[in-house]
Amino acid sequence: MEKPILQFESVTKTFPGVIALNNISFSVDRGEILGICGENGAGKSTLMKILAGVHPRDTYTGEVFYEGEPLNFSAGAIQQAREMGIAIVHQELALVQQMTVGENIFLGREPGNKAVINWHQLYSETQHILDRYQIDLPIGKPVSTLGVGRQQMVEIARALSEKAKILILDEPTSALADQEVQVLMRILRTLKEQGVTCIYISHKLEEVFEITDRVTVFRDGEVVGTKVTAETSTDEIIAMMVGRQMTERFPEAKRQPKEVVLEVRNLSADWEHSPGKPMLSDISFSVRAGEILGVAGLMGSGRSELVTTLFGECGRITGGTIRMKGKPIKVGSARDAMRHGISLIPEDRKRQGLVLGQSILKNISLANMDQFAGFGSINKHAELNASEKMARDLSVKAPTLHAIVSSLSGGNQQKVVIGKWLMSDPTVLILDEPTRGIDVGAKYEIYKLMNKLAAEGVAIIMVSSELPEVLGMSDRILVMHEGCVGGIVERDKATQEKLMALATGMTTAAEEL
Amino acid sequence: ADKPIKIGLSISDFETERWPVEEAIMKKLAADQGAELISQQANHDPKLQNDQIQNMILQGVDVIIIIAEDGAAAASAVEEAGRDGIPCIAYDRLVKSDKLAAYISFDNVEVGRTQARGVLDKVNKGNFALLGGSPTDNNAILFRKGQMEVLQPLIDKGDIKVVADQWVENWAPANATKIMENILTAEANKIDAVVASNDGTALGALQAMKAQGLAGKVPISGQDATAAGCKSIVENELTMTVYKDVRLLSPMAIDMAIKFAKKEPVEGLKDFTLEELTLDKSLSGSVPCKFLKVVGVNKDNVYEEVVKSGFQKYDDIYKDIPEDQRPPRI
Amino acid sequence: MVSKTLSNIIRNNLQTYTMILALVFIWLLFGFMTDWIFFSPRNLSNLFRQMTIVSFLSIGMVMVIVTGNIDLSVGSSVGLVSAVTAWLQAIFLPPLLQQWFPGISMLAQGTFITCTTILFGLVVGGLIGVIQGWAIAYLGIPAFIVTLGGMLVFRGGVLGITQGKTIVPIEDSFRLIAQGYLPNSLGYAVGFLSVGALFFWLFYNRKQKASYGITLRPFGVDLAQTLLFSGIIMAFVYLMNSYRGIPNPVLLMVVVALIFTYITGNTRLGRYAYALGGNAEATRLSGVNTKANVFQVFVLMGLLAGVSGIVLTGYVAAGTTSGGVNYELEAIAACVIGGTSLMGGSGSIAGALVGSLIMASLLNGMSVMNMPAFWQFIIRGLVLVLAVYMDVVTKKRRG
Amino acid sequence: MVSKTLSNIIRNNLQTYTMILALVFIWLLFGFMTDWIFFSPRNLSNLFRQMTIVSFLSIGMVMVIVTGNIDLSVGSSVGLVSAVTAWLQAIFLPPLLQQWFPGISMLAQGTFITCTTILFGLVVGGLIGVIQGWAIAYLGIPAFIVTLGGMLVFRGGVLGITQGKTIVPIEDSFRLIAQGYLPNSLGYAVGFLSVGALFFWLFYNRKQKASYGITLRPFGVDLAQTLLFSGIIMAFVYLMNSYRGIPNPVLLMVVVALIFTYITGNTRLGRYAYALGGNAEATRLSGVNTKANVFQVFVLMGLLAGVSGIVLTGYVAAGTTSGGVNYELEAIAACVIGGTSLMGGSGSIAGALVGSLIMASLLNGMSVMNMPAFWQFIIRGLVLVLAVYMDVVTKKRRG
Ligand SMILES: Nc1ncnc2c1ncn2[C@@H]1O[C@H](COP(=O)(O)OP(=O)(O)OP(=O)(O)O)[C@@H](O)[C@H]1O
Ligand SMILES: Nc1ncnc2c1ncn2[C@@H]1O[C@H](COP(=O)(O)OP(=O)(O)OP(=O)(O)O)[C@@H](O)[C@H]1O
Ligand SMILES: O[C@@H]1[C@@H](O)[C@H](O)OC[C@H]1O
Ligand SMILES: [Mg+2]
Ligand SMILES: [Mg+2]
Repeated sequence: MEKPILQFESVTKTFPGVIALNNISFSVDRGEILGICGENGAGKSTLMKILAGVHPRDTYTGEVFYEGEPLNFSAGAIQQAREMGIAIVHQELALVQQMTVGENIFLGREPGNKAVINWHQLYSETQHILDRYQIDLPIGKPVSTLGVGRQQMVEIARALSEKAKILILDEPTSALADQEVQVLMRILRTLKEQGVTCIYISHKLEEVFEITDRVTVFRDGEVVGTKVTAETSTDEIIAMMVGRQMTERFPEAKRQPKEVVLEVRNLSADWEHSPGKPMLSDISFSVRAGEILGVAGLMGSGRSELVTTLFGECGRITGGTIRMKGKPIKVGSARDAMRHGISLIPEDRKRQGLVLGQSILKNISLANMDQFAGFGSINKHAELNASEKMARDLSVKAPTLHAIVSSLSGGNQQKVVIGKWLMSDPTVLILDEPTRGIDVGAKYEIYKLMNKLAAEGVAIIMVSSELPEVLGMSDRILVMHEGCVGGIVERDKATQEKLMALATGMTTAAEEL
Repeated sequence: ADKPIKIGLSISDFETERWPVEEAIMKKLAADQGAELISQQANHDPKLQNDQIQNMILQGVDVIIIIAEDGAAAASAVEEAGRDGIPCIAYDRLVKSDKLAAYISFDNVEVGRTQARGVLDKVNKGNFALLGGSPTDNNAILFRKGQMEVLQPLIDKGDIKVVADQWVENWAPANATKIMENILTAEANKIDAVVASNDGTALGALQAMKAQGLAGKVPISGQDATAAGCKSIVENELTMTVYKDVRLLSPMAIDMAIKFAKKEPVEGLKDFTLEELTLDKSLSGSVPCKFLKVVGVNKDNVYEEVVKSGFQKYDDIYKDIPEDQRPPRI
Repeated sequence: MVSKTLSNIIRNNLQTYTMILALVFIWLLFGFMTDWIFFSPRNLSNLFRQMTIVSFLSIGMVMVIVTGNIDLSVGSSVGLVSAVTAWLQAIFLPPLLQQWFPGISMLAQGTFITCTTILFGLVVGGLIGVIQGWAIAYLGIPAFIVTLGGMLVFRGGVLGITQGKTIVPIEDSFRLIAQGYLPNSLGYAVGFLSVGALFFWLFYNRKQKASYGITLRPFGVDLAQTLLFSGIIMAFVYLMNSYRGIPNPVLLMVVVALIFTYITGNTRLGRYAYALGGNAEATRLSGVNTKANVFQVFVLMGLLAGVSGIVLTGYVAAGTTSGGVNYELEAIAACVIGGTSLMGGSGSIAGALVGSLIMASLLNGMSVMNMPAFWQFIIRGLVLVLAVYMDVVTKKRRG
Repeated sequence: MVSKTLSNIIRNNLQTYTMILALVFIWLLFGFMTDWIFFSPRNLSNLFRQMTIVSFLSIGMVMVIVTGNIDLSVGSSVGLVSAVTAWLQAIFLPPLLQQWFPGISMLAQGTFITCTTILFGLVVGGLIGVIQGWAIAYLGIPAFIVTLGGMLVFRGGVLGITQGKTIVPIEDSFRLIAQGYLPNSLGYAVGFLSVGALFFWLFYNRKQKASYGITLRPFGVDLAQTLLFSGIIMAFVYLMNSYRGIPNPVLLMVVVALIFTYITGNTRLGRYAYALGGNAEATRLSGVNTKANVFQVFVLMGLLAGVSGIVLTGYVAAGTTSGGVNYELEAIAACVIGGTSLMGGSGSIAGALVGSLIMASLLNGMSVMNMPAFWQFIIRGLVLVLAVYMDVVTKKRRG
């Protein structure tokens, strides 16, 4: 057998107060697609950052062999990793918003000589790569004009352009809708045929099973084991990840929706700064107390716009009404919305959800000062008490409530965001991509929580790009299509195919399904 | 020929109390003689001052009066004016150019001497503190030069000891207060006299002295005979100020300007070489000059020199003095 | 146990401690170079008094910077307030009073003028804050620009009001604000009251915590801390009383600092400012009226510029054209030396005060040492950079 | 088709256009208020000459701000370079030359001194950049602090060198840098050469694009653009020649601006600066040596401060103690008016020049109008805020 392209031997990496990787040993075979699964904070991204030269050689112990040679990156060796044929798509978007798609794809290795960049070559090569992998992106537009999903495609295109020997994808699909995921799967298969090795990190087990050859599972910074994909099952992987058996992906719940609380009728809105350019048109739907309304749709179909408009933070309403328990309301800001009992857990936790440099405590209480502060002064004891309870309920993993949020793993950060808006005790809770980048165990917790809230009579709107999640959790599903309602489907009549048909605007086809 | 004469007045800054006052005087004088005076202040920026002089040339002024921020830097502006045949008068501060039509001033070194003498009148031995002007102002150096001419012999004799020698950034009174507080602390109040360089900084220093009960006991000098300074003199705090009768300098400037503009001869000017004026051997050429006397003013002659001549208003100066102790109104 | 908690406290405040260490080092150096005159009660009294005017500004500046903004206009604002307050009492009010209440006693007139002037000074400061805050928060113009513009506009205002002349006289009662001292007995009373308050707080806080079921720190630690602070307070009062008593402006500064420490730590206004500086969008989405918050912070800054301007007028007993020039840079430098991050989101009032004290000590020490002007500039610049470099290094160490 | 592409171009540069519009408005106003003296070739020649010194600084400042940093020291750096260059030619070099080459001709001596001095001025500027850049990039001290410290240190240096006295005389050949004019014939030659280059570029660029298979804009659009620029160039040369010819410093400014436009648009150094300012982390993860980039940008800024200082010495024909004071604020204001974002990541050289021109026009126009000093301050402040407000509003519209 050929020697493995990559081999980890007893790799240990610690951060102050945390052992991120503990004595990790495993190997990656040439030409295979290796999946890596593990709960939030298991150490997956940390290991990949070692490979990419982000954590240099002297910051960890153990040895990593690449093509039989030990890796020996010094500080600032990111370029070196790249030259050796290691390409990586980081978990968090790493794009320069003001720069064009082309510039981002070639950032740091632009064609040209030592000093001067050859723009013509850069753009023609960009176009070439996009054409080859059939990715549709506007090469000359600033990245800031793209939605999160398409930005993620830019990241992927960047990694593809590197002609790498080994490609590492750290949760590449967390912001992608089904269609784009399929594009990515197709690309990966092509690459595999060309002999490129790939490490694929994802919390979406369906994808892992679809594409990988083997799966390595991490838990608490250690390798639990490696399985050949064809010889294992989702349940087994999940059990390895969470350390116990989990038979159900979605918790069972019997829900009895009660009266209508939120009713939207003929809502239309324009883009905030481009009056006359419609963003949403003629949207009507309602949500009942104790009900979960799923919102599905393709990337860019306007799901986030819809819910943030309800939350008063997007667009300019041009027509229609929003009623809360029958009374028409006006929402001009998040403040208004929260006063009317609407809370929104936003989709981009780093940008919209958290003050990363502050403690868990201050993040959780930020949206709920009314509960702790009268006219001016904050009752810190009450604040601490209530936040502690919330963190416990959500089982946030952290040494203390005073830990800075940026030091938490993605999943735990998401829990903090959820805790913050749960504490505001909403009548209508909107969750935009609530489980993005979250491990199965934590997802299950969040689903349970949603069920519990619904049972307590909260009306829930959940926007999600993961169809299984939408199908698994919703009572009814609203499908968005180009800023309009493509259709609203009851759960028992819904199938993946039908939702896809509605999302792509094939209404008649959908009716036949 | 009917067009009224247009005089340009370029001022270094408006933070020095003298300049806005003199601007007003000159404006009025010019108007009285049927001439128009336009003025600009350069905010302590020599480049900006040159720019402003350029802009005046453009407005068709017939003659320019310059209060230079920087005597050397303004020279190129004078030359530029010369190219357009516009005569320039250096006012108070020398512009180092032989293209000058005239330089009229008080003797700045004499100002320094007068300040030192005024203080020595009260105390002629002991610990002296020197409070220079802005370290970036050329005149401040000249004042210091004059002060030292008078003090040096006594220093050499050992009668006087200079225990502190500091400069006040921007001529700012608040800085002077702080510096004086620190000097008094460092010397445990054993200061016998203060030679300060103008009224603003002297009054700032007096705040610190007042807090130590030294105001009025320790002599301190000033300059410019400002209203605030003269008021302080009659209240027995400031010892002396140097009265430079700008009401002589200003009319002279305007008269001269108008004569230059009409191409009439100007009398009373005496040529000095630039080398004489600046003590700098590298400068050649000469400038027609006229110097005015400066007068040391203290409590004894303030009424006579400053108030009676109308330089400062009676009420401004005596407003806090009980009626019975005031000199008679004019 | 006790020692562990203490070492935790120390670690968390390392930044402030680093700067305090730097301060001690600077002081010792100056002490050594000035035959220990630097440490005489009289000089320390001067030093604290000299630092006050910029300190008011740096206190406000901390909040401004924490929200991710900056205020370049404070120097000019101080100048404007100073000019207005001088103009009011020297030129505007006296004839008015004489006209309305002919024969009013000197004392009554003085008191009335002083009070009115203080009020107006604050109003002018507040207005400056309102206008700039409104442009920044509601019109969305970057603070850098609004306040750079403000700097020019207010400087123009100063010139317009003073017409280039120094404005005097200043009322005696008004001068007391900056030049007066608390009688020794009153000083001690203030000291004892503060110590009393500290002890009350010690017990009250522990009781409160207990009632919310929060685990308490060992009593010994809390007590040690309280005793330490009490000691510092009494030593300070003693020191000041060995000269002439606590200077009025120093007392004012301490009170203002306490108020603002409370605001930053215990009110919504403060909490929101920090959150906003950390992540404005997330804060807005949490239902916080971020615009109002920025606005309020600038109004507070304006009021503090008002206080600073009033104290300046009292200090030099005149309104001058050059009042306040460059104070904005000193205030900002003080904040940054004291650990305020220019990126927003972090900073403390205590730190800013230590920063102000360092800057003031340099000026004071060098002038007591009678150092040539150009060296003073150079050393101030180098120390500023060095102080922050130390901070950068220790922060890195901590990880 | 053509019109659509044109309207696209216009939309993408709306910001710069807004400011050009503001400029035109200000000019018309001044023209009207000054009996059109403002538009005389002589005044326009003055105006462009007056703007140069700050323009060099704002060109460098764009790059500094784009990386998300700031440089508060440039004013003092200019002062220092100016003092050093004056000291060299007035005090240091002449005796040295006389000693080494006794009997050297005046002309040879002058030329040698001028060249040496220029070189040294650039070296001093560069060194300033190296030291500050190193502290910022490699020691990790915030730029605000390093350059604030630098401001004090260099100001101290100026005082130390000049001892408070102005340094003269300046060589005649050195003065030409700032005070000379290009002979009319040479001026026209420069104009025609530039137009030729524009046309060459038009065809070369289209050929290049085609060879890489990039879709070309319609020839008409490209041609129209080239013709427009050619027209502007020739009109400018004609205008300048109607007075005394193109002023040397203006030509120098144009050349420097072109070089830096090229650097910002077409070199790694430039692009990485933008990337870094937009998202430092992402740029680092892309393997860019971000520290080296920041360092280089500050070195360039230092060199430009050197150029500016040299021109200043030639301009006022002296080394003065107060040279350069406050230029940092003017340079920053020019950048921001010209659309540079203080958050980093965006800004253009062309914009900064327009910004400089607006600021210079205000100063020039108001002084030609002969406006009282305090109004000048107020109006400059208001215009600054207003200009940026216009920008904020139009940006919002575009979304
Ligand atoms: N820069 C850092 N400083 C401190 N702790 C860190 C840092 N980066 C990661 N950690 C910690 O290391 C552990 C592993 O983090 P890592 O990001 O590798 O997890 P992950 O497996 O990728 O999780 P997720 O699925 O949520 O992305 C976590 O406990 C995290 O808090
Ligand atoms: N300010 C704007 N003006 C015009 N178009 C915009 C603006 N902002 C976003 N868009 C476009 O609107 C579309 C909808 O955006 P978005 O991707 O947020 O929708 P979504 O349904 O929530 O999808 P996602 O799953 O990515 O969140 C995208 O094509 C985006 O490029
Ligand atoms: O009169 C003085 C003037 O000559 C000097 O230049 O600046 C300070 C003034 O007091
Ligand atoms: Mg991860
Ligand atoms: Mg979305």
